[in-house]
Amino acid sequence: MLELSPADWQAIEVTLRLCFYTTLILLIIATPIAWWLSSGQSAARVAVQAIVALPLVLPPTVLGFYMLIVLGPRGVIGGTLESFGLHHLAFTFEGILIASVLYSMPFAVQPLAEAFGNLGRRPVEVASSLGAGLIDRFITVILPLTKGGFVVAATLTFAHTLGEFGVILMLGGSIPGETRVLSVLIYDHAEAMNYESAHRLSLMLLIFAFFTLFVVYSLTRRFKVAKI
Amino acid sequence: MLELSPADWQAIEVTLRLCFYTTLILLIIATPIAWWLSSGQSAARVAVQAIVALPLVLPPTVLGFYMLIVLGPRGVIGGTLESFGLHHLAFTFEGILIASVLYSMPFAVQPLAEAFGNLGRRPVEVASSLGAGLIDRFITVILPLTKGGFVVAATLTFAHTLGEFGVILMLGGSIPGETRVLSVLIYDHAEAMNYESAHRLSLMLLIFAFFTLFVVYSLTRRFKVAKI
Amino acid sequence: MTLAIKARLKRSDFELDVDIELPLNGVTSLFGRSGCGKTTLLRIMAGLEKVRDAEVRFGNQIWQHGRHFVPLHQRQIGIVFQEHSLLPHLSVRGNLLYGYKRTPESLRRLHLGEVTDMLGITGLLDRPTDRLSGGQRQRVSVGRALLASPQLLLLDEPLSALDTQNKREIMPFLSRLTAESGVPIVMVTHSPDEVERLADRVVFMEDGRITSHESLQKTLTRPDSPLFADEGAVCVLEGSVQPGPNDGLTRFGNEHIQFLIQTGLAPQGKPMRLRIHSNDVAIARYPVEEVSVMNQLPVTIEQIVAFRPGRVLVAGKLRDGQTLTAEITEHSCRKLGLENGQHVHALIKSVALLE
Amino acid sequence: MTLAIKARLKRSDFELDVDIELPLNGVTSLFGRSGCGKTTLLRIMAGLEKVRDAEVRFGNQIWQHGRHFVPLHQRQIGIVFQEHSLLPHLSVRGNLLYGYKRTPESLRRLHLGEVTDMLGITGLLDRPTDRLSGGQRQRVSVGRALLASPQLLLLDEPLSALDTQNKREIMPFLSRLTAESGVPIVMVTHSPDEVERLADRVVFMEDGRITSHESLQKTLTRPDSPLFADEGAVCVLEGSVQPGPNDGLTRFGNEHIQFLIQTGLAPQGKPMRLRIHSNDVAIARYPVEEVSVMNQLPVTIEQIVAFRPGRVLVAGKLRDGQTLTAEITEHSCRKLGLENGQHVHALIKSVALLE
Amino acid sequence: DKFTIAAASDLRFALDDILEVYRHDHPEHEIAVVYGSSGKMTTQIMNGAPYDLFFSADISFPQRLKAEGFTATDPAIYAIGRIVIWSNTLDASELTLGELPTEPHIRRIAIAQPSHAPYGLRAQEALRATGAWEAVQPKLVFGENIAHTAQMVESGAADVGIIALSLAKFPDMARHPHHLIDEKLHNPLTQGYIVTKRGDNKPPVADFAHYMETDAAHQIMERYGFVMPE
Ligand SMILES: Nc1ncnc2c1ncn2[C@@H]1O[C@H](COP(=O)(O)OP(=O)(O)OP(=O)(O)O)[C@@H](O)[C@H]1O
Ligand SMILES: Nc1ncnc2c1ncn2[C@@H]1O[C@H](COP(=O)(O)OP(=O)(O)OP(=O)(O)O)[C@@H](O)[C@H]1O
Ligand code: MOO
Ligand SMILES: [Mg+2]
Ligand SMILES: [Mg+2]
Repeated sequence: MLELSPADWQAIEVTLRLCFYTTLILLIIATPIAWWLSSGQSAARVAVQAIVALPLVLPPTVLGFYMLIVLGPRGVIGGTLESFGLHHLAFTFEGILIASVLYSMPFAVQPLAEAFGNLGRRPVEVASSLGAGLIDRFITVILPLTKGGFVVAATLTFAHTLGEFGVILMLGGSIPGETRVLSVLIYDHAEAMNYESAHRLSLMLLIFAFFTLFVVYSLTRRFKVAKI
Repeated sequence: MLELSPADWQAIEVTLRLCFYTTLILLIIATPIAWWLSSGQSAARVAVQAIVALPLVLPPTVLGFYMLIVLGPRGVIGGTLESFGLHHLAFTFEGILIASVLYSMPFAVQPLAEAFGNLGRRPVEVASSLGAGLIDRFITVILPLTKGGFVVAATLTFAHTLGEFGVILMLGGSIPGETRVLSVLIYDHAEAMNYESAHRLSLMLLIFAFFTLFVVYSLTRRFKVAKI
Repeated sequence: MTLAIKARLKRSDFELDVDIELPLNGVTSLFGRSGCGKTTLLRIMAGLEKVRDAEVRFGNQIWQHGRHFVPLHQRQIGIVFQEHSLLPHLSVRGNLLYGYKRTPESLRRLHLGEVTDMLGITGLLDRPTDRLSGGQRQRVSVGRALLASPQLLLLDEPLSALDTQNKREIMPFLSRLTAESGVPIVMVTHSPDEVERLADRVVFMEDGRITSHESLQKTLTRPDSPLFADEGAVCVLEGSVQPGPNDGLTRFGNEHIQFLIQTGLAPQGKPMRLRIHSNDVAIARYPVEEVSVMNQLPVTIEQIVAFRPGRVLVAGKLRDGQTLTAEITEHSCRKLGLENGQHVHALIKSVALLE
Repeated sequence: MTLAIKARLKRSDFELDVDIELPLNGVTSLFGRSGCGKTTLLRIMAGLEKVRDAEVRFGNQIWQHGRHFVPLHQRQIGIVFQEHSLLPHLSVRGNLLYGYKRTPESLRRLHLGEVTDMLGITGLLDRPTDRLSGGQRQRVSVGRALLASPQLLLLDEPLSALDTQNKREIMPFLSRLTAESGVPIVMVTHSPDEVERLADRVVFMEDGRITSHESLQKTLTRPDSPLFADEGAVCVLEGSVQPGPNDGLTRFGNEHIQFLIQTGLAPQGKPMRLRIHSNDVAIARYPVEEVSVMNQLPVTIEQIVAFRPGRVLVAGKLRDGQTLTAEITEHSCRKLGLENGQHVHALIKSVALLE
Repeated sequence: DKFTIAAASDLRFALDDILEVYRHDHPEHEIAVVYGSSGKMTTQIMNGAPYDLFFSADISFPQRLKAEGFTATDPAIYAIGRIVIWSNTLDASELTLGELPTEPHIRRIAIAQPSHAPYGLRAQEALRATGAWEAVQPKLVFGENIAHTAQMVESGAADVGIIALSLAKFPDMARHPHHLIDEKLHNPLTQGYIVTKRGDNKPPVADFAHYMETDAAHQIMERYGFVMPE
């Protein structure tokens, strides 16, 4: 039942690669942004928070459309790249990766900012008094105490990217091995009335997802930090 | 510049209605689920948490495809409805609403569960000792203390629904005034090379979104609960 | 009418096993070393610690028995938690009134103004709770519990972050509260001073068990009372302020014994207690002249027990039958040749009138 | 070498204005009523309260001056916060070792075993911090700060949740620590007892201002010291344990004055301090016979000041020039006809040897 | 050698069959196909999509690409398409366009999005020509492209659809009868293709373009109901 075609495997590989890189990049980018957002009350912060959240309210097709315009051969970025003899980014893996990062930004930033905001200043003060510098504090105190926020941010980002369809349809097309991700492929299978493939792929995805999530949640629960 | 066609306005109206109801329904459903999830460590909870998170990992096209099958005239739900003389739910507003609720479930449940989990038992104990019953406690203590989580849950849900494309493409059928939401409309405009309409609509959406978010975040910041 | 608790609880390194009945009046002090289970016991009373098969009865209300369980919000218990527990989303006023608003008007015994004045927090009412000092927070917690007009107060070291002056204002208020409205108080404290001033009875805990449960009177005179691991023995004499001389002094006692104490400490006629540290009592074979010690009372030695190394506690019966104890060195005891039945004079350097 | 702080800070209802230099040795006690700014002052020393234009200097290290600011983690300050501050994601051991691990091996003065033994928390090392009692948590905080081997210790009511016995074990340890390794300690406390036992000097605060800053000696003998709003005056005499009689007693003092104290309290020859509550001292015109009071010393009255209503403080010079104060009633003073220059006898009922 | 074909969705089954044969004959060529609506493909090509060949459902799209300079060849007609009424639940052969608005069993009628799918546009024209367009409005649902439209009907969610004949002839769908719509009711579906700039000077691309004009290819196309150009 679970014999997938090479095209299916290729799509799975592209999808996982996309989700993995997006999540990785976003956690790195979102952490300082979220920290800054949660560490004050200024109007600038509110504005940045709203800007960061914009991809939330833009339909993915809009985002994809404008990314296509910007990253494509005639766009600001794509055009510049072309003028340096490089390839523009529309319909490339790098292109959909950039779009994914933008698209999922709020899903990483918001839970992190919320987690940082709930942290309070005491743990950081304690760690400082015990000689821990900025990075040390971050790794040994902030990170473990906001782990829940990171798990939420990472799972939501990963998932939101996995479920990305509109953006990729616009910007990525459906180039096998490059931009044909699972969501596009399954759509394609359904459209081709290739129901058996669609079912097979979906079922596999479902089982895989359930076990992954089960393991992730078991682990994070096990190490849950208790509060009074 | 911002003169939109009646079709555009109609799509905006459908979109906002969909987002509003989805958010409302989800906050009501997600709150007890999140509370239960965050109030223990059992394997059952982990399993439910993983199940609730499943829509995260399903590409929207998969979800839309199966929802179409289930809600359509030959599906379990649609078929049952038909046998009672009712209309099946494929290509209806109710249909995409149900799908949206399922689709955005984790985006409401996860931040709430995280917020509840961070609450600690002390505030509830204090409120109980001061005579507050279950619902009273929820409204006067838990809700204000987890407000951040609710804001994150609500904005992510609203946004995720606004950005819904794959599910609605599969299940909605692009019926004006019923299931043609903004993301689908802008996609149509763009594919028809109707760029001016697409730009207009996107720009309006962007401005509207920015101001809404700015106001929401200003308000929630103002009332932020301080932690030590 | 008693508060009866019967519970067993096992934790990795700790086992609690209590079976106790406390009278439903006055102040019961829970005294014991850090980690002995005081907080846990209070939490069981409140129904916050889930313990199977525990029995908790408050007067004729059954709070916990078998599967019957009254949740905390129906028990009308005011709690001051050991650690900072203000609701962070409410202002000081919001915290103070949280329970007050939920108390039927007819049951409200205290009102905002009087409580905040007594606690010295009237100026803080509109502050958010994160802008308070440690002691201010603690006072707000106390005020909040009081304003809920509960039928039982559980106080877990409620005065630990307060300065002496604050304590001196709050303690009489609590005494009066329990005396006038009959609300029983169970209070955890590490301060013998607080026990002496407030408690009517003391429950001593050790390692999860109750080692003794006795009246303050008894505790104060018992030479080996854990209360005085540090301070030494104390005895408490009962009497009232009598019409006395002038000169800044007042008489205290009864028809048989008389102390000179400072004027103005208490209204005349009201029964009061005098606390005397045994350490402040010296024994003389004969009355001593030309000395600044004002109070010299004849006593008959009843008992001489070894106390701390090198010291003995001499218990002497006063003329009215009350017992006064003096802590003196073995050396002096031997030198003076003290023995049971001997008539001697107790020289009392200082006394404290307990409210 | 001093710790110098100069800062002004304005809050809605509160203004702090301090300019103080503290010697970098021994224990400095910060004493003042709840809300007077003690915690705020400690936070300024630590660099945790952002105050513009503040100046903080530690010996020859400039910690804050103009735009120059050394962050807390480079200041090597051990802090015990007023409220529960354990890192919740670490076990007790993890908390204790957090600072220890970050201290270069050569600077480590204390090690896990000795600290946990002293604090009585050795059995708790593997516990998560939410499974501790209030006092256990406080002890872990103290241990954590000590194990970081800081160059300055800021302790904000570090013993408030502890029982007397625990305090008695921890206080000498702190004294020894500062004496042996020279780490200065700034400690907030509301307990006069802790001040007397630990402090070398006391800083009194009131409403954000420092009202006085003096040696413990001075504070103890000053009749109006805020320390004794409650306890009354105390004086401290210096001397050392002398070869003495037997019989469970030892001589303490110097060539001119001699007290009899209990044997075994201190090693012979080491300079020590004797604390005497003025309340425990009586005055007699002539030596008193046949009384259990062992210590009677001749003194010359230097000063008689009104103290509390109805009471006077009589300061008498001992033969070695040290001052002993007796708190007696005005009544007795008048009756005995005490006046300056008079030779009388001080009867000292009890003394305490300070570690 | 690798190349990518963008094709209108009405070619989904026909082109797959042709490619199967072609791949068998030319195993050295690695060919990827992407299906979608003609409008979408055109937009993508204008924005740099890596397609070498584009088979549109309507020649107007290749013409537009030519005009804007994205093509290496002139648009060439490769087939004429037809539209049909098809249903999974009803006997579509009995249905006419005029009955669609009134037939009580028909609650949902699927057509492709006229704005970017030529098959949708032709369906609209045909409905207009029969005067049923206004009346049929409340029943219409729109597919993103013609294959999506067919899938909507196939799943039963829409009761009937106006789809490409080429899709209705796909064996799985051919089990149900269809009603061929009179070609006079709409403009002809003149299907044209071009080689893009990207596909220029790639021998395999030119080779496959030629193959489409061979009898072997024509036979398959005709099997799917396409009319071959003269
Ligand atoms: N974050 C804050 N914002 C505004 N005012 C504050 C803040 N923290 C404390 N205060 C006020 O500043 C004053 C000094 O507070 P501080 O915490 O220094 O007092 P403290 O001397 O430590 O008192 P305590 O003995 O009760 O702990 C208090 O009146 C308090 O109400
Ligand atoms: N949640 C918990 N899980 C396991 N053990 C606990 C928990 N809370 C407390 N303990 C342990 O139970 C014992 C009793 O704790 P409790 O808090 O009742 O002590 P306490 O008498 O209030 O002490 P303190 O005076 O220090 O507050 C202690 O040994 C403590 O370590
Ligand atoms: O271009 Mo199409 O084949 O009508 O969707
Ligand atoms: Mg406790
Ligand atoms: Mg403080």
